[in-house]
Amino acid sequence: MAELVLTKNFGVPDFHTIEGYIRCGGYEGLKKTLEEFTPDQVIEEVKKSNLRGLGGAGFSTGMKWSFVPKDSSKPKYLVINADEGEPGTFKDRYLLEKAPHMLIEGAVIAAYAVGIHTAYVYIRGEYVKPARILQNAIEEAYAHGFLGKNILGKGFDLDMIIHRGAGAYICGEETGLLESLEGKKGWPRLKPPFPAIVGLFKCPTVVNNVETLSQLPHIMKNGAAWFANICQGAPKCGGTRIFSVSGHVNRPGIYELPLTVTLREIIYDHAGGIPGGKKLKAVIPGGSSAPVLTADEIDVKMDFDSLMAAKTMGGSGGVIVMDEDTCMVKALYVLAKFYAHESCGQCTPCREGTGWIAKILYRLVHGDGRPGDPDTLKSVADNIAGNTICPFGDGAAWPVQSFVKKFRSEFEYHAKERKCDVLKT
Amino acid sequence: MDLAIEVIKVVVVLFGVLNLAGLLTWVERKQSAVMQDRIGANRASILGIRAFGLFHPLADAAKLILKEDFIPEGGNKVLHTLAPFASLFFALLAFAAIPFGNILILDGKEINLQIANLNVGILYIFAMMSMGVYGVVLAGWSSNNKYSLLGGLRASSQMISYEITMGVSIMGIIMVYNSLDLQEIVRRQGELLWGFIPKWGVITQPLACLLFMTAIIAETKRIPFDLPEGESEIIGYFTEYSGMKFGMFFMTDFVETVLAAALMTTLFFGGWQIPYVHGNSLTIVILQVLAFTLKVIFFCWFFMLIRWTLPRFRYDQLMRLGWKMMLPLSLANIFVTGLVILLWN
Amino acid sequence: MRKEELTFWEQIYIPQIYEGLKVTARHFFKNMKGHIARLLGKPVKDDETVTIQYPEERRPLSPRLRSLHRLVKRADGTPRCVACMMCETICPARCIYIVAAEHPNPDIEKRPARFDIDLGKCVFCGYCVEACPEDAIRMDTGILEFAAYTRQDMIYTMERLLANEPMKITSQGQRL
Amino acid sequence: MPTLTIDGKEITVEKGTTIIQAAEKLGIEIPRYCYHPGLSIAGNCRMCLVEIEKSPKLQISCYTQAADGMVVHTTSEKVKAVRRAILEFLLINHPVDCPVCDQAGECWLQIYYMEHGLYNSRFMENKVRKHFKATPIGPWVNLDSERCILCSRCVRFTSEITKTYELALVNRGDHSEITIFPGKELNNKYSGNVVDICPVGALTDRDFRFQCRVWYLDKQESICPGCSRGCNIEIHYNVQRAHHAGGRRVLRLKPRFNPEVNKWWICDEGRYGYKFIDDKSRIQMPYLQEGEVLVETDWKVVLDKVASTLRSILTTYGTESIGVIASPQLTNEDLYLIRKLFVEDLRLPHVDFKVPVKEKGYEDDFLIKADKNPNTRGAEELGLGAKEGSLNVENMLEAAIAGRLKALYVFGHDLTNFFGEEKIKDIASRLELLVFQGSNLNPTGQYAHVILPSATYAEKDGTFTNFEGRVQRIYKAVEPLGESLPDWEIIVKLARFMGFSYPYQSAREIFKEIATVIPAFNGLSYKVIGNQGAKLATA
Repeated sequence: MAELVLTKNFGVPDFHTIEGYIRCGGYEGLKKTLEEFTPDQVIEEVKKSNLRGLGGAGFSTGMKWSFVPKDSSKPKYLVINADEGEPGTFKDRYLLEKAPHMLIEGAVIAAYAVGIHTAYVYIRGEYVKPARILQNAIEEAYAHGFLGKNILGKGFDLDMIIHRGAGAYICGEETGLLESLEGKKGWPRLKPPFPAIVGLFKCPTVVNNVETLSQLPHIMKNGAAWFANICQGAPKCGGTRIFSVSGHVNRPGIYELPLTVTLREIIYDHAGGIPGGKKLKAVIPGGSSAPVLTADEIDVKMDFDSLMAAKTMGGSGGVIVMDEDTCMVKALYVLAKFYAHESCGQCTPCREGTGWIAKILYRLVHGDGRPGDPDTLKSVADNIAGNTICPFGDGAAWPVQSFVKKFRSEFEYHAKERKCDVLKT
Repeated sequence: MDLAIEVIKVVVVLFGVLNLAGLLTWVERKQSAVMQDRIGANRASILGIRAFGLFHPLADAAKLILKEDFIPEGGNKVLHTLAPFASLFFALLAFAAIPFGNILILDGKEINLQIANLNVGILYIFAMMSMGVYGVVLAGWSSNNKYSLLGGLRASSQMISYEITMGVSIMGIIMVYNSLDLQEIVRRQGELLWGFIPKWGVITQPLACLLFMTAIIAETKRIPFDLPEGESEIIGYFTEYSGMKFGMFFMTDFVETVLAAALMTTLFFGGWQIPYVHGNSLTIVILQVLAFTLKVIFFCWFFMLIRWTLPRFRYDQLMRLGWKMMLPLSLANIFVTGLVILLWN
Repeated sequence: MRKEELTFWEQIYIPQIYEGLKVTARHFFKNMKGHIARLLGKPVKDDETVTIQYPEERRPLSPRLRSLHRLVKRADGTPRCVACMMCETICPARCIYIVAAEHPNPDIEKRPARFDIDLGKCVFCGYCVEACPEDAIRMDTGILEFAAYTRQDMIYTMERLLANEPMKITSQGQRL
Repeated sequence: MPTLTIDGKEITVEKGTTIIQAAEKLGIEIPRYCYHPGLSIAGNCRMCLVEIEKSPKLQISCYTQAADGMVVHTTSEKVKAVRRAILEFLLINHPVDCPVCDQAGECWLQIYYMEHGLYNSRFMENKVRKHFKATPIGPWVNLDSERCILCSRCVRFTSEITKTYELALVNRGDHSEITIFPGKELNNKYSGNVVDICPVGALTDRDFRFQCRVWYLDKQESICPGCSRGCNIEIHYNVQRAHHAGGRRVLRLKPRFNPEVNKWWICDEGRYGYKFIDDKSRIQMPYLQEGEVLVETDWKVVLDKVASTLRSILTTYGTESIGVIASPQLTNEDLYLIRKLFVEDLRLPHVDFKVPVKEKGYEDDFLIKADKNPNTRGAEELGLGAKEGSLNVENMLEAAIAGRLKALYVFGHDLTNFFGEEKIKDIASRLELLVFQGSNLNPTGQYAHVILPSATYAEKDGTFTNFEGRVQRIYKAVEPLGESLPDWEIIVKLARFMGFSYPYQSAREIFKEIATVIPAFNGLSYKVIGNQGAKLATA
């Protein structure tokens, strides 16, 4: 078993309180940072650590920070993306509930590095308990001088404010999130400019995922080299990440593993394999938007680049496992319904296409298929992918493209025979 | 007594001609229908009796009489009214010289079955027929319509052109039968050639028969020479006529048809002669009158057969035929006839 | 255009006339025989005429025949027409006059307040039927007799057009 | 100044120019729905996607700025395919109710479908029903959400141009729709513009609703006579199918782009201010008062009557006894001939055009001006205002009551509006001659002794001068109604009856003379004015 970084102390009962956190060595990274590093050095250190954004895109965190203009007269903002909406992903929830101070510590380090004095936590509306725990933690941090004016007496100020979302998946997209935070409809913005230049309230803004920020205290405490080393063999990749494993496995849950782990290891070694000894049929490796992998493809390593090479993606690390009794058409219908429901309606292909796909799949699932349906599904998905404002369109199209491609016979059967060949009902 | 006989003859001829002409309007429609696999006029009915459409002439007449009598603005009222009368009048007048039977000897009294026994009967008929041109020209001119006038001119030039052929073609007959008296010509046709062939004009003068028939069709302005009228597509001399005045032109047409048939019969088909039958008794004369009538009816039928078979000539073709073909041929016919007569005797 | 040269016998014309007369005379006698036979109540081998005794007899109408227009009704008897003016626009004779009005049902939105066809102008090209996106105008009434004494009577208003019914076609295509 | 290549053509544009604008300069039209040059960029319709070399994805040309060396393809197979796909997406939930849609014929869904679509529908599902179907959302605008393609132009218009924020987009995904804020209606002064910018039939004009199909309309450029702004407009009129719209000819006005005057916009007051043109109140025949009633007559009789009466008044009472009230509603050409006849040739001192108004008109800082006359500046430049020693309108009426004025010639004004009906009635009874020359009958006209029917601005050629001295052309769209004539023609005829021979055959000839005689108009001609107008030398 590899070294645990984030989840190491999850077993400590009061880890979510500041006492428990400090007892386990918390806020040491922050102290070290503020004492030993200049902001630029922090950025360099993070760059060296090969930390990549763990919200889904996998963009280098240090690079992202370095895009923020240093001489801007406008205030800068840190926005913490805790709008964990991706189906099959629940890692941030654990982090918020078990280790809120780790997030706060990481946020202060990030704010220090970029020169930010206000941080917003955009937390998913449904996360009532995590929000309450985080709020408590923030209050504790203020009380202990880890937030607010003159943090640890080092002359650095940071305010942290929780903003609860209202239940829109699209607000997990960073510009949609910023719009929502500004009080508008959560519609993603046209890019460029990126939030690093024009973000919240038209000011330079850093948007980071909860998990990404939670890694920072460890990097600063143990050094970039240590972090980069955890993940030997996966270039441009550092540390561990938390995989949320769900579906047809014996032990669903979160597993913190280095990125060199393979999908097979996750399913069979960590999550305990398929219940009832059934055969594996398909796995979605990185949250519902990621293209699906068949049982033959699970020897892939779980780092961003290896998954990219396997024509799928690391995404948010949500591993969804499907056994041989799963109807892929029905599975896709569940996903498509979700995307049709969550499409923000701003740009044409996604607004109309997701609804269309869901309607076709509804028919297929309910025994009203037509012979051309698999082709239509693919064609509609092709027409969405790449033509939208934000990545939502791609995320909605990829599962359709990959499901139809890899399990075409099942779709054909539904379309022609108007019934399912997997589900007996 | 003589006067009474003359009046009876006139009445009989007029009755026959006018009725036949009236009937021909029905015949024309029916015959064309039968030729064309149709039924033809059959809907006019009196008390539900249709009588094969025989009431159509009556209906036509009633309609024509009841229609507005129209005289165009600026037209010559007198001449406009006179023209149809002239046409009809001269056509009817021509019948005076046509013999419709042999000299009937009744109670020792000779009754010539011919209204006017003229020794130049044939010339008289031609004179009357040429007078018909007046009706046409007057109608065209008095209508104060340039198209009618052109129609009238067209008609007159056609009639004059064909009158020449007609006159010349008849010369052969006059030479053969050596008479201008129609009764005489008919009587001479009763003779036999070589003792067994009736000496009819068609036998002695076949070419003249053909030429005369062609010319007389042109003269009566019937298809294929109906350029002056051409009711359906050409604007002719009686365009500006309506009501009974139009009816008179219409009637003239049929009277002339009967006249043409009568002339054909008289000049080329033995008139009232029944081959090999001679005599002046009442029975024979009645048979001869019947024969004459049948022959006339046949020719009426034949003219209509032609009318519903042939297409119309173009005007230049009409003129070329008249002047360049028929006139020379008829002149040649006189020459040949003269030569034959000279050699025969 | 080159004229076809006529042969000598053709130029003489007489034999040609004879041929023609032979044909017409043959028809005359054959038909005459038929007529007489019929009159005498004898059986007739071939029909001597092709005449159809209209109006007692009528030709069978093709279902595709373009006859008098009608406006198709909705279930409630109102016209199906939505006054889109397609027929009015396409009409080459400009004989259709439509005035649009609001339909109480917002799903239909538009209805004709006036829909006149001036049959005095109509050329029966059928473009209106082709152009109609609602299948609201058809020319399948089978009505061919619509002569009128006045021009006004030739104008078919919406009420008259709605009153027209489609022709009934039997299996043989015969109009009833 | 980046230089880029679009479809093989090279062009150098200013920095910040978007590809769609650069392409427009080259004459290449990239299809678009949400892009409008007068509004911010939304980039949501995805119709203007183009292929840019070295860019992995297609880019929206309305947002992507031109960069040096960029190579753009707007008609490649990839671009065409994506256009077809976008059109398909836009149409799947569209009701395709073109037959009942007023936009049909000028709808960009139809136009682009014919240009780029032309596929057979693959959509077998039920369409999404939305809340607004043929629903009025304001005094002038009708909303049909099902036809909406959510380009958000209208939302941006109300938030960026009028800043009234009545419209918003609600709901998500294919249930998204435009809506009005609760309790509000789209009733700002410029609401009609959303109909113009709506590329489809979602927002239609209630005033134009079902009046006429757009393909029956002919167009003529003109200037709005509603206020002294002089917004550039197009007159849309139907003379092909007279049975539509109850025989009204002019059916709508549309703004015409003029960057210097009104950009793409026009106010509702101007837009719907055309109705007088085919109104029942139009005077179609000259009228002459006989006894107590006005009787229809012909031009000869009325002009003879006016000319002879004016002449006898002139000889008996002199020039001081006649007042002329010209109108700033008239064109420069009309006013110039009024000046020529009454001021120069008849030497009348009392000529004015300014009739006081009861209350100041509405004015804002965008388009609408308080002065509701299109040609006040022109009348001023032509020197038709009351001068030192001459009577203004108010004084003329006083003089008439006092009996010093014997004849009054009124152009179009309704004097009762400000002075009251009683007063005008009284004046009419005291005057020997009250001439009313106008297009529509008003209370003042009813008291006139002679009524001369004149043409409206839509029925004549001419020019207006707006408040900032911009001279702009109006063109004849429809024929003058009935016997009416353009005002300048009436003056030419009247002058002939008065013994003056004016040689003008057209408004153009008159303007040519104005340009030489009136210094402010120096250097101007119809050619110089063009369709965008030209400023006075003094402006």
